[in-house]
Amino acid sequence: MSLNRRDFIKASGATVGGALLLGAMGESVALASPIKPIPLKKQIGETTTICPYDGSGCGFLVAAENGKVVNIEGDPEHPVNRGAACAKGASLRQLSADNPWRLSKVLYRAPAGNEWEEKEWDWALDKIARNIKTTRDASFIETDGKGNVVNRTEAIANLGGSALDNEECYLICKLNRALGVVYLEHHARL
Amino acid sequence: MTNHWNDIANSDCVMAIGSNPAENHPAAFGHITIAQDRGAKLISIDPRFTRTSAKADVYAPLRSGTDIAFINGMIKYVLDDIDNNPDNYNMTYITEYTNAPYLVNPDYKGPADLEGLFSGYAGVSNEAENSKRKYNKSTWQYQKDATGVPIRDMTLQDPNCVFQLMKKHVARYTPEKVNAVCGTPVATFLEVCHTFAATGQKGKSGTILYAMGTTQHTYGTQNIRSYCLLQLLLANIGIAGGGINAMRGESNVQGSTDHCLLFHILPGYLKVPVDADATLADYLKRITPTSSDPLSLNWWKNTNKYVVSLLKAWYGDNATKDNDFGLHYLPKMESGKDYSHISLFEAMNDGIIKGLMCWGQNPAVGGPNSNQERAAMDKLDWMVVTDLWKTETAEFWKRPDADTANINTEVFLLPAKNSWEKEGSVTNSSRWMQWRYKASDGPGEAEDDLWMTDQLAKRLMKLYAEEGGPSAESITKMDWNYGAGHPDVHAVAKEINGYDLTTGKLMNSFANLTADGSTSSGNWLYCNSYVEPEAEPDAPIPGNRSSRRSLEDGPFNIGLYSRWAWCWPVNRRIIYNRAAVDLDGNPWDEEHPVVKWNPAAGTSGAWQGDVIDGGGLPMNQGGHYPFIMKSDGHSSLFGAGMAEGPLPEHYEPWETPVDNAMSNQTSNPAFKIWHPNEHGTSDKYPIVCSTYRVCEQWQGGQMTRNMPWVIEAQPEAFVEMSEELAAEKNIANGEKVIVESARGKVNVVALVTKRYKPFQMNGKSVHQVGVVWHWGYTGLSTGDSANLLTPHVGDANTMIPEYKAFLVDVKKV
Amino acid sequence: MTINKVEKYRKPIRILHWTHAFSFVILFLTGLVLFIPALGFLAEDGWTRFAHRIVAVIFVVAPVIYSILDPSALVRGLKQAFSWDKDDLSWVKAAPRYYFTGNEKGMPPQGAMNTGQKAWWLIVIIFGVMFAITGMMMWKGTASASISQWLVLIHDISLIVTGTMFLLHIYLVIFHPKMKGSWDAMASGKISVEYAKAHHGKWYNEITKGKGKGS
Amino acid sequence: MAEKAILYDATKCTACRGCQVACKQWNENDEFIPTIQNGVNSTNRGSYENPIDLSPQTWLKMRFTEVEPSGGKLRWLFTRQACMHCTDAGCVRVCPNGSLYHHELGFVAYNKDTCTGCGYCIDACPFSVPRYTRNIITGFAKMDKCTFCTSQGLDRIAEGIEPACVKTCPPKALRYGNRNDLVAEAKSRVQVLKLKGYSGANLYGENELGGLHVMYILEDSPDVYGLPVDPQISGLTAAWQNVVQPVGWAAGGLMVAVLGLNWLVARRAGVNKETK
Repeated sequence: MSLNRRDFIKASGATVGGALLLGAMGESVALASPIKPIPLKKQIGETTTICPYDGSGCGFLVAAENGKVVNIEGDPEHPVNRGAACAKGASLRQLSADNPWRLSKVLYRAPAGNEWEEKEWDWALDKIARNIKTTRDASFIETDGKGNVVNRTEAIANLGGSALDNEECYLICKLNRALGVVYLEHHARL
Repeated sequence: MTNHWNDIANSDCVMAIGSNPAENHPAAFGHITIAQDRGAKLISIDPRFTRTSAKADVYAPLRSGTDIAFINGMIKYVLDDIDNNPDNYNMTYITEYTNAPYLVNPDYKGPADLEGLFSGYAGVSNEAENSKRKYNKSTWQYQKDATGVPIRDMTLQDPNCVFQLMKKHVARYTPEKVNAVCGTPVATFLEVCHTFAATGQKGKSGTILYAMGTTQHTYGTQNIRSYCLLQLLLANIGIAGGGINAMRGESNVQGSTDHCLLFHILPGYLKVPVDADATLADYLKRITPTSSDPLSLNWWKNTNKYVVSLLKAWYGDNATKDNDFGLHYLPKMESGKDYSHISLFEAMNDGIIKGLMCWGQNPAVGGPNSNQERAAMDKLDWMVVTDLWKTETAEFWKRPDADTANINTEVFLLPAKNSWEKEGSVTNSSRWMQWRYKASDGPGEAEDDLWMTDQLAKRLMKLYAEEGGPSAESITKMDWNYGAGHPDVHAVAKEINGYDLTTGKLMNSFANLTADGSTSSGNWLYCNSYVEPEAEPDAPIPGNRSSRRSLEDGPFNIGLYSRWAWCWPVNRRIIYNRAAVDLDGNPWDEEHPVVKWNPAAGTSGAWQGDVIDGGGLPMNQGGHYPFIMKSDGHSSLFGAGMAEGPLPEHYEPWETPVDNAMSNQTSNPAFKIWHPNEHGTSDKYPIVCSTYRVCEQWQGGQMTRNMPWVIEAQPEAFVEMSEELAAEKNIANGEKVIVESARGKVNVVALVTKRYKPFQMNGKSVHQVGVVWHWGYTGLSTGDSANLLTPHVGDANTMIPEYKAFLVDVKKV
Repeated sequence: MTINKVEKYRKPIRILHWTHAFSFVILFLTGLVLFIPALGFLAEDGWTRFAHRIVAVIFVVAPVIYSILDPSALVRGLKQAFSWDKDDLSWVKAAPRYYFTGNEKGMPPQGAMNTGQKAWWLIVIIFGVMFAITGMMMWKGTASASISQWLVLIHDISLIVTGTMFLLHIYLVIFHPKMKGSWDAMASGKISVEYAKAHHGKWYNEITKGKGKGS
Repeated sequence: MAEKAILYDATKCTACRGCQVACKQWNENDEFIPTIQNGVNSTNRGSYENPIDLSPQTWLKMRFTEVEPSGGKLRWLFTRQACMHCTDAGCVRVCPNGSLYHHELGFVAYNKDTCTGCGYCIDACPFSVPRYTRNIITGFAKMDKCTFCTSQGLDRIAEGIEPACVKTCPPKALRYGNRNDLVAEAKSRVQVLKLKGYSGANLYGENELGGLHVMYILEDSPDVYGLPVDPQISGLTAAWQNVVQPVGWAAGGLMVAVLGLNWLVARRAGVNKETK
């Protein structure tokens, strides 16, 4: 796995070079110095996944070493794409944790703030839960003008997410409805 | 999708309208190529010559927003041809499987009689007052016999039957009118008609592939209906290689819709309760369709079972018969009030909405009239965004014209994991639910949204248990047990599938769900997806059918791949497949049978092939009507449920450079107008504009605009325009220009191309341009979003915003 | 010993010669690795190309500096290179016999440079300029593919001509028994009177006529 | 061993550019693009065609051409621009040390580690494919071009896997296989296209330059796609190997021979040493 490409070629190059000096001076055509095959330095992939882009649902294979993605390409068995990938699909590796623009820390912007501040999860989740409760309780409509029990809040809205997994969508829906959220929308409306 | 990706290869004619599969569903386009190799024709109908058009056998340009005129013209061609060559069409299908023979109330009148309106309109032509922009639909109803069963004329000759009404309706859409409305040359239009109508023959199939070019109009739903009508007349629904197929633009927009992150429905497309639903019984009565016809299966009659099972999944033991299974824990929306995307942002702008949670969505780029939507966010007290990136939405307070110091919104930006850094399932356009695994680590402290939701729920449950609050029980009584640490995604998936609460075993089918509280199912459509291990032992995750990877072609070798992943409902790969056979249960297309009645099988015959829609016997043996999800069992050529009319009628977009060539009613009489003052007129904005995507970028761009490889391939926002327009405006290819609408303006690169041509409509020339909308002000590649231009108007039925046809002007910088 | 010597080359010109000679040798060898496939491996990683460039600068700049410091020498040198007369023709006719057998018959008296040296000097000027021009253009690297191929071709032809003549030059001064004195001329700057009389008769006469001693 | 090749069917290609990116992905041409104030150093020039040209980081790019004969139908033609892997390869002819060489399966493989950076191949390629980045002062340079996915440690061919571009192609416009089979297949496809009305359909690369290992099925003349109709090794490229080098050897050899002879003859003749 850790076979270093340059070291390998340096070693073999020296041998080839020596041989040339000794024996090949008179030949009219240069000896080719083809590269010596070494095993693939990255796996094609072992974990199947489904493309996060459009709704085709193409299959991909993710290869990771020590939790780090080294290669992603189409899953040749997948009936939709048979190993194929468009420009976006082919670029999936740049979506991995190595992309320096990926978020890796909770960020917080205080009211009127100019910049993001890094925060801890616990702090943020507690504060969000508190915000939700404050807004919900202040705006909650238990019964409407006609006396109907309606148990809703119109002060909290929820958007997203077609990019999420089914299980996530389901729980977000469950939680929001339990909170009384009626402004519940996502990409499908757009 | 009624059908699925692989099935496109079975088609004899593929019509891409309102879609651009080569660019927006590129990997799935391979199935179109296979069909073409088999001799199938590809028709591309688009205002602009796209990469799909480049591969098409027939390309027809049409002005943005004129699909209905075009398709009605095709329907007229088909109906005329049926008169002349009935043998070329499947008349049995039309009379037996659709509502063509249904008799409509004789008082019904259509646009041919009423200058573009249907009978029952509350206002007058071009009514401006929102409260009057609606119909009383009483004249649109069927004539019924004494038992309440609709009356049919199987000869299709009665002047009040749907078939004749439709004929009268479309008679006005002559090829010349189509040209006058759409700008499509008559010869090209007729070539499309002739090519696609050839699929009306028994044994031939044609499919319509559509996407947002169809839906994102003030009459988007009617656009789809016009396709349905055409496909039903050509007997193309239910068969292999047929169908009308909505190609979804996001990996799980199908699944997120199935789980109903939408204001008007609960998981499984169950209508949400409203204020007047005082009891469960009231609620069920309101939302459950009925049918008096014993031959109509009316599947939605099971609504009560699905509702109760959902409530059991959400509130567990706290959902009892005595408390209406916890129905009243849920919010009830105000009757008739719209809470959709546009309304949501209007409410935010009005200061009603104080807090916003945004899960991987980027409305600051993707929302219509996004200048206004961005400004509305200033009024929030707090906002939570979960994403992989710093999106425009999360950084709305950093937008170019933001008054940052006076924006008092607290913003929490939570780092999320991407799709292979966590485990769970997604559902593609084909309705295939496919399991994904964790393959690598996320960056730093990134977490998945499941964990975040679980954490918030746990903290809120604790807060409400400790401190109480209005309807605290809605939260504290939830059945929320997915583990103490990281939530177990399999537990969630199983809850969605549902349990037999008596035995504790996973349900195997929604057919067995009950309304007495003895079963649970978080989403009845997904019941059958995650079963007991012994019911699906060979799956990589035993019991989890979405993890299946068998490459068996499936029954009849038509590429169903029935044992690859899992597909709702109950693994039925082609829905409405009852329509794929004749009355005896024999397939119309022997070469590509979807299902088939085998009288020799079992004791008294059985269905073979795909999972049959609804079971039972063939119709000739007393079986039910084929369209089981319709209350009357027949597919609707005439749709009384629509807001703006039971038949699709051409209206101009809200902003249009021309008068409506079909009637005096300029635009859809039933959609809501939010800001009449933001209406652009053609004297100031003479050019039609559409927004769209390209293959190399994605949606609001938050994903791809941080990915150097694709940025390199498509680096900047651009506006495509014809050489003729560029010459008029003295614009050179590659230079920066300003595109301006009544809402805003964008500064983008001019891409001057032969692929746009001015539309010649009955002598009038109209220019159209197109702007890609992927860009915004954050990320590695920045630029103006085309949605600065789009209006806050939406479809009359669904409120999908109008993104595809509005007016602009183009200027040199 | 010193009494009978005359100064043939002054110090600056000797410095120029050796600078140029060494740089040529290095350029020749580092260029050869691209010309002889079997030596190609030596060019891997581009060190020979780097060396070629550094030395090329010396090769071009050295004569330029010299010319700037002593423009009259440039004029004199160019005049010499392009002054040909009947004696040169006679030299060419007689030279083979002389160099193979030592028979001086027909060898006309020569100036400061004999005809052969003059020819070499002319080649150095012409192809030196060619090397410099094509080399600089290749270095700049903005020429079109076909022009660029012409540049390589001209550079290569220059290599062949100068390289071949360089072999001759080296041979004569190092190995040819009759020419050993020319080594001294460039090494110490002085040659014996006898050598001067025999090989550069005209020149010797010129310098003795005027001043009695070499300048 | 049977020669391998890639067959590119331009009539099926949708220019999704999966190949353009997959090539970078597999071959690790994945340097993050330098940014100008967080914007990307790449601009739209009024075309879908980006980046502008092949580069050491871009071994394969799609070319877009709009063609509209007067009175005829508009067509949008897509072409692949990458190494054509010629049998008579100009780059192989001029490569001074065999860094470019013919793989035993026929295509032009490349050993980047031994590349001297001379750039001769760049001038010698009839398709203008190889690119290098060069330090203008030192001249340090490495050429880059498509290696048919045989780069060291990234050799898909040796593993029995098709090249990355071929694998990723959704409409299967790219095929990989035995060259003879692909030629036969392509010919029948050309016939099909002719029957469909593309009278100008042709197979490009069957015989060009001794046979290319990347062949194109085109619906029109190659020049419409921006390809040379009759690609040739230029006289200068041929001259370098066939004339200049032999002449050089001959001239040098002749001189050595003459001098050697002189040395022998002069010694035998007893030419006097010069008296000092």
